Amino acid sequence: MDFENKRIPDERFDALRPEVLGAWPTGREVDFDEGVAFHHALPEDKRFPVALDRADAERRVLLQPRAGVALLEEHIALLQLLAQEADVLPTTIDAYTRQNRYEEAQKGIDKSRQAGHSLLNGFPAVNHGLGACREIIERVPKPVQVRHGTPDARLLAELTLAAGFTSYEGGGISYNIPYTKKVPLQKSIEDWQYVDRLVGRYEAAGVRINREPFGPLSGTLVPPFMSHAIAIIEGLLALEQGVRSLTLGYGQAGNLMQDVAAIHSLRQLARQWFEAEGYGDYQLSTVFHQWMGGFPENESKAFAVITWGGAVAALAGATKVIVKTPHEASGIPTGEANLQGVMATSQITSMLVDQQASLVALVQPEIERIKREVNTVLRAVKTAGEGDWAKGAVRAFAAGILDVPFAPSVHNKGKLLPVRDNEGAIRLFDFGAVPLDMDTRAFHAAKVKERAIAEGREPCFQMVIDDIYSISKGRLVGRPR
Amino acid sequence: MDFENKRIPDERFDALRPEVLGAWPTGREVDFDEGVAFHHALPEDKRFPVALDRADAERRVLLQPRAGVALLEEHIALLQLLAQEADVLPTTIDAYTRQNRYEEAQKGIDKSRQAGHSLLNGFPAVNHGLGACREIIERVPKPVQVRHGTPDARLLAELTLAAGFTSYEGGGISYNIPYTKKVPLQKSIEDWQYVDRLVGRYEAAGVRINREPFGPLSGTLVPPFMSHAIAIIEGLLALEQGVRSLTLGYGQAGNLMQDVAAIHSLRQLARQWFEAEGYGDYQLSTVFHQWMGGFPENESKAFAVITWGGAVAALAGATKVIVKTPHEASGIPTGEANLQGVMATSQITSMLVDQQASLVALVQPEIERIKREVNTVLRAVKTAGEGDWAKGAVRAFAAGILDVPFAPSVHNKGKLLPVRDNEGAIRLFDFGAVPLDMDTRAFHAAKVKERAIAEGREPCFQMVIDDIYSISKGRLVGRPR
Amino acid sequence: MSTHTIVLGVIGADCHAVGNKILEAFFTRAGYRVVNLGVMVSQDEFIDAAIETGAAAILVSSLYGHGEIDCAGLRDRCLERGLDRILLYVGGNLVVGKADLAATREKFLAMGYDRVFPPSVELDEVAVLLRQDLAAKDEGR
Amino acid sequence: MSTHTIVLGVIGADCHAVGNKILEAFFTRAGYRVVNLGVMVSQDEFIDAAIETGAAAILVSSLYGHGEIDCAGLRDRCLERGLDRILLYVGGNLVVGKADLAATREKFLAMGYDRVFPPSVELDEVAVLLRQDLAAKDEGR
Ligand code: B12
Ligand code: B12
Repeated sequence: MDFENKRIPDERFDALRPEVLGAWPTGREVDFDEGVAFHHALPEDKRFPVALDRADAERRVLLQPRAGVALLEEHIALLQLLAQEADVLPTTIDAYTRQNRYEEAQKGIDKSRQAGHSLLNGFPAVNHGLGACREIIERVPKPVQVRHGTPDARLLAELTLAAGFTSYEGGGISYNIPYTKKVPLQKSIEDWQYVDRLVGRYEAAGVRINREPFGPLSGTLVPPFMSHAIAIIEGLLALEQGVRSLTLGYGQAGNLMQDVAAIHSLRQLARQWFEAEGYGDYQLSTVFHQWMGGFPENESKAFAVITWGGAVAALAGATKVIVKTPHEASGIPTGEANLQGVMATSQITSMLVDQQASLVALVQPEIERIKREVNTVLRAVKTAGEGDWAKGAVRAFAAGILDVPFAPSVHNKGKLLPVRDNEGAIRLFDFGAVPLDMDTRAFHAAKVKERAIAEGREPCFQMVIDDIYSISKGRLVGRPR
Repeated sequence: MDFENKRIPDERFDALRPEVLGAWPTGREVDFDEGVAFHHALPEDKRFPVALDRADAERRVLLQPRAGVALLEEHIALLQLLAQEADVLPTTIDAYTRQNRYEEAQKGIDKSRQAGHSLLNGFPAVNHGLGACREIIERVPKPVQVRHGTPDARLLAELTLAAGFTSYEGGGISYNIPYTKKVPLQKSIEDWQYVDRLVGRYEAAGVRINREPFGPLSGTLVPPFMSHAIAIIEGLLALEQGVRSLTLGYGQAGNLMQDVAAIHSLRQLARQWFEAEGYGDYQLSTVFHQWMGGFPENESKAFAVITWGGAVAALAGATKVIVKTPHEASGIPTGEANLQGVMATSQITSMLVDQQASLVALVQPEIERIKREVNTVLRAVKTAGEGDWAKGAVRAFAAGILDVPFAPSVHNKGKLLPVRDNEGAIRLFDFGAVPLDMDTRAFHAAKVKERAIAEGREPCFQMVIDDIYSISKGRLVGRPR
Repeated sequence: MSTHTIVLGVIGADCHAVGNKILEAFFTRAGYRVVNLGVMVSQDEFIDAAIETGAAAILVSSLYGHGEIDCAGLRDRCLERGLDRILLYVGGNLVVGKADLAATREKFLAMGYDRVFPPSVELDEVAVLLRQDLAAKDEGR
Repeated sequence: MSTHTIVLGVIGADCHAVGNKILEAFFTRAGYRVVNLGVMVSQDEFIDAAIETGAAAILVSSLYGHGEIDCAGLRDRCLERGLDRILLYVGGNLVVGKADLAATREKFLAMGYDRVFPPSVELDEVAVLLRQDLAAKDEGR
C-alpha cells in the first residue's frame, strides 16, 4: 500500500494485527470486543475525554504528573498517592519498552524485584500484560493516560487500550524525532497511523479515547511555531484515522507573553487547519508542559520553576498542565516529591485561573506572529507532500522545512538554531532551511540583535549554550557573567 | 510644642533625648558621634541605600527575608546563613520590645537560654544593647535593616542606628494602626517624627540611612489606594524631618494587573506628591511584600504563593521583595526554611526580571484608577489637616477618611470593607467614610456585582470572610464551595 | 435553651486581629453572647470580663509565638479569682516555630486549658465541642 | 603536544541529546579530536569506535536512569576486546531516582570507570582532570 495520509482500510488493519500482537507473548491477551465492553462499563470519572471537556467548560486547569515504576503494586500505589491532588493520571512507560526491547525490560523488572526498588524509568506495560494494566484502571480512581516516547507503539496501544486506558500520548513525528536516532520517519508515521486507526475503531465502537501528540519535542528552546506546526500535522493524521478527541501540546518557553500567545494561537490554528482540511466534529483541548529543559538542582528553585509553569498554564487557559517535580534535575521523583509538584501547581493554577482574560489583548501581536509562521511552514509542508500530509511531513524533514532543535534523530536536519531575545522569548538565530518570509526573518534578527547589543557581544553559539543552561542556573536569558 | 508636620528643632530634640535614652539602661551606651564615625567607616556593601540604588540601576530585585531570634550568636548565625542567597538582611525585633516591654523581653531571653532555643519571635535589640547590635553589623556581610512594628521606636532607633544599621522600617501610622490597640495616633506620629529627625541628623552628618514605611498594614485585603495614601503621608512626614532615602512598600493583593499597577502608581504618586509639597533631592525605591495574609499550611503550596509573589515583584519592577517562607502558616521559620523561601524567590525574580516592560501598557487603566483614588483621599487628608499632614492624618483616621481593613487599633474606624472582584482584584464592598468620588464608587460596585452574579449570591460579609481564607485554602477568590 | 456568654481575646502583646474578628462573627452567628476583648489582652482583663459577664468559657488566641509565656498561669489566676468552673480554650500559632502539634497540645493541656487548637482547625468542629463541653458543665452543675 | 582522540556517546536506549551536543562542542574547543556517536550507543559501538580511532578515552553519558544496567560490564568488554589502557569516564543522571552522589560514584567506580560525574559538574573541571589523567597515562606508557 502507498504511504499517504489515508484512513487504513479495515482489511489492511486486520491483516497487520496478528504481526503486531505477536511481537511479544502478552499480545495474545488482547481482545478488542472485551476491551470495548470494559470501556462501556467504565464510570464517567475514569474517562479522560470527559475530564477534558469538563475542565474546559468549568475553565479549570487539569493537573497531571508523570509517573511510572517497574512493578505493578508499587505503580498502583504511586498513582493512588498522586490521585489525592492530581486530576488525571499517567502511566509513564520505561525506555526499553519504548524501543520495543522487551527482553531488556524484563531484565529491568527482575532486577527491580531483587533490588527492592525500581531500576526502570517507567512502567513496562507490555511485559506486565493486559491483566496488570486492567488492574491499574480498576484500582486508580481517576482517568489514566499512557505516556511514553515510543516510535512503534502499536502493541503498547493494543494492550493498554484494551485494558481500559482512555488517553494515549504520542505521534509519528513527536515520538520519533526527539526520541530516536535512526527510525525512518515514514516507518514511525505508518506505525502511528495504525495506533490512530485503532483509536478510530474504538471511537466507532462508541468508546472515545483521547489522543495527545507530544508537544514539547526536545524540550529545549523549541520555537512555538515549530512545535505548533508538528502538533497540527499530527492532529490531521489522527483525525484522518478517526480520532475524535485531540489534545495539542506545547512546552513552556519561559517568556510570559510568548507562552500565553502560544496556547491561544495553538487552539486557533488547529481549528483553522482542521476545518480547512475538512475535519469537523472533534473535541479539541490543549496541554501546557511546565518547563521541559534542564532544571535547577536546588529543590526550592525547582519549586519556583514549577510554580511559574503552573501560573502561565492558568493565565493562558490551557486545559491541562503537565507537572514537574522538585527532583527533576536529579532523577525520577519519589511519590512524595511528585505529589509536592502537583500541590504547588494546584495552588497556583487555582489562584490564577480567574485572571485568564487579562492578558489576551496584550498577546495579540505575538499570536499573529506565531500564526503567520505556522501558516507559512504548514503551506510549505503541504506543497512538499503534493497535498498529502504524511508525505509532506517526511519530505519536509528531509528538506529542513520542519526542523527540531537539539533532536537526536539523523532524519532531522538540526540546522534551525534558536536563541532567546532580550525578554527571554525564543527567537531564531539561524533559520536553517525553514522557509520563513523575509519580514519574519527581519523580526527575529532584530530581536536577537537587540539582545546582543544589551549584552555587548555578537549573536553566537555560546549564547545558545548559555540559554540551554540558563534556567538550571537561575536565569531565563543566558547572559554572560 | 504644637503637633504639626514641622522639622523638630534641635533644642527640642536634644531636650527629649535624655528621656528616650533613659527608658532602659542600655540607652546609656548610645554615642551619636561614635555612631557617625562607625558609619563613615562602613564598607559600601554594608550600606542599605547603596544596595537600593544599585538594584534600581541594574534593574534587579533585591531579596530580603525576615529573621530574628532571642539570642545574639544564634541571630548572627541565622543572618550569615541567609546572606548566602539574600541581598539585604533584616533584624526582626520581638513583640515585647515592640511594645517597650523590656522586662518581658528579658524574661524571654532568659527562658530562651534555659530552653536552648528561641522563645521570642524576634531579636530583642534594646535588651541586648549597643555592643551586641554592633556585632551584627560587623559579622554580617550585607546591609542590615531593623524590621519591627513599634509605635514608640525611639530608643530602638537610637541604639540600632548608632550600632551601624543602615535602614529602619516603620512609621507613625503604619506601626500604630495595624500593630496596636490603644496608642493614640498623635503619640505614635510624634514618636516617629523623633525617629525621622534622628535619621535626618545622621543624614546631616553625612550618613545616609534608609527609611521604609510599612506598606502592607494589616496584610489582609488592603486596597492599594489606602496603603499608598498612608505610605505617601509617612514619606512626607519623613522628608520633613530630613530623611533622604525612602522605600515605599506595598503588600501583594494577588491579582497580577492590580499588583503591577500598584507598584507603578506608587512610584509615580510619590514623586508627584513629594514634588508638589516641595521636597526634592531624595532617593526613592519600592518594596513589594509577598502575600501578607494567611498562608496555606502545606509547604509545597506555600512555595507556590512565595513564587507568585516573587514573579509579580519582578514583573512590576519593585526594587526589593520581602520574602515569605514555607513555614509561614505554622510558625517562625527555621533558618533552612527561611533560606528556601529566598532561593525560590531568587530563581523566579532572576527569571522574570527581563520581562518588566511587557505589562506596562496593559496595566495603564488600573494605574489611573489607583492614582485617582489616592489623589482624592490625600486631598481630603490635607483638607482635614488644614494643610498640615500630621494633623490631617490624625483627623482623617478619626473621620474614617483613612481606614485600614481588619486593623486592631481603636483609632481606626474599621468601616471600609474590601472584597475581591471576579478576577481577584481587591475592590470595595463598603466604602465606610472614605470620600471616593461617585464614578469610582460605581466602578467598585459594578466589579463586586459582577462577581456576585458569577457566584449566584448577593455581595455579603461571608464573601469577605471567604476571601480572607481563600489563599490559605488554595484559591484567590473565595468562591462558595 | 440558655444563651451562654463567651469571652474572646488575643493574649499578651499580640496584635493579630483578623482571626479574632472572624471568631467573633462565627460565634455570634452560632448563637452565643460574645464578649470580644480584641487584641493585646492581659490575663486579668480576660478574668475581669468573664466575672463581669458571667461567662461560661474564655477562648484565648495567641498567634505571634509568645503563647507559651503569655498563657502560662491563667488557670491558676482564674482559680485565685474565684472562677472555678470556667472552660478555657486556647488556639492559634501557640509556640515559636513550626512545632509538633501533639507536643504543643500536651504543653497547653498541662497548663490547665481544656482544649487546644491549631490555626487550621475548622470552626464548625470547635462549635460542636464547645456545645458538648458546655452541656457537660451545665449537667455537672 | 599530541592531540588525543576521545569518544563520546549516550549509552543504551537513552535519547537525551542536548548534553551530548554540548560535550562535543566543549571538548572540540578544548582541543580534542572528538568522535561523537550521539545517542543510543551500545557498548560494542563505543569499543569499535575507540579501536578504529585509537581513542585515549571514552566518555559515556547516561541520563535516563538505566545507567546502572547499561553501563555494567563495559570495562570487561574493553579488556576482552584488547582495549587495556583506555580511560573510561561516565556522567549524567546515572541511576534511577535522586540518589546519594557518593553511593553512585562508588557503584560506578566498582564497575571499572575511572571517574564518575553528576549532571551538575562544571565542564572546566572535567577538562582539567582529563588532561591530568591523559598525561599520567602517557607517562606510564
Ligand atoms: C530535556 C529532557 C528530556 C527530553 C530529551 C530531548 C532530547 N532528545 O534530548 C525528552 C522530553 C525527550 C526526555 C525524555 C525522557 N526523559 Co528526560 N529529561 C530531560 C531534562 C529535563 C533535561 C535534560 C537536558 O537536556 N539537560 C541539559 C543538558 C545540558 O544537561 P545534561 O543532559 O544533564 O548533560 C550535562 C551533564 O549531565 C554532564 N554530562 C552528561 N554526560 C556526561 C558524561 C561525562 C563523562 C561528563 C564528564 C559529564 C556528563 O554534562 C552535560 C553538559 O553539561 C532532564 C532533567 C533535567 N536535567 O532537568 C530529564 C531526565 C534526564 N529525563 C528523565 C527520563 C526518565 C526521561 C524518560 C525516560 C521519560 C520519563 N520516564 O520521564 C524519557 C527518555 C526516553 C529515552 N529513550 O531516553 C529523567 C532521568 C531520571 C533518572 N536518571 O532517574 C530526568 C533526570 C528527569 C527526571 N527527574 O525524571 N527528557
Ligand atoms: C497577617 C499577619 C500579620 C499582620 C497582622 C495584622 C493584624 N493586626 O491582624 C502583621 C503584618 C501586622 C503581623 C505582624 C506580626 N506577626 Co504575623 N502573621 C500574619 C499571618 C500572615 C496571617 C494571620 C491571619 O490573619 N490569618 C488569617 C486568620 C483568619 O487566621 P488566624 O489568625 O490563624 O486565626 C484563626 C485560627 O488560628 C483559629 N484560632 C485563633 N485563635 C483561636 C482560639 C481558639 C480558642 C480557637 C478554637 C481557634 C483559634 O481561628 C481563627 C479563625 O479561623 C500569619 C501567618 C499565617 N497564618 O499565614 C503571621 C504570623 C501569625 N505572624 C507571626 C509573627 C511572628 C508576627 C510578628 C511578631 C512579626 C514577626 N516577627 O514576624 C508581628 C506581631 C507583632 C505583635 N505585636 O503581635 C508568626 C507567628 C510565629 C509563631 N507563632 O511561631 C506567624 C505565624 C508568621 C510566621 N510563620 O512567622 N502579622
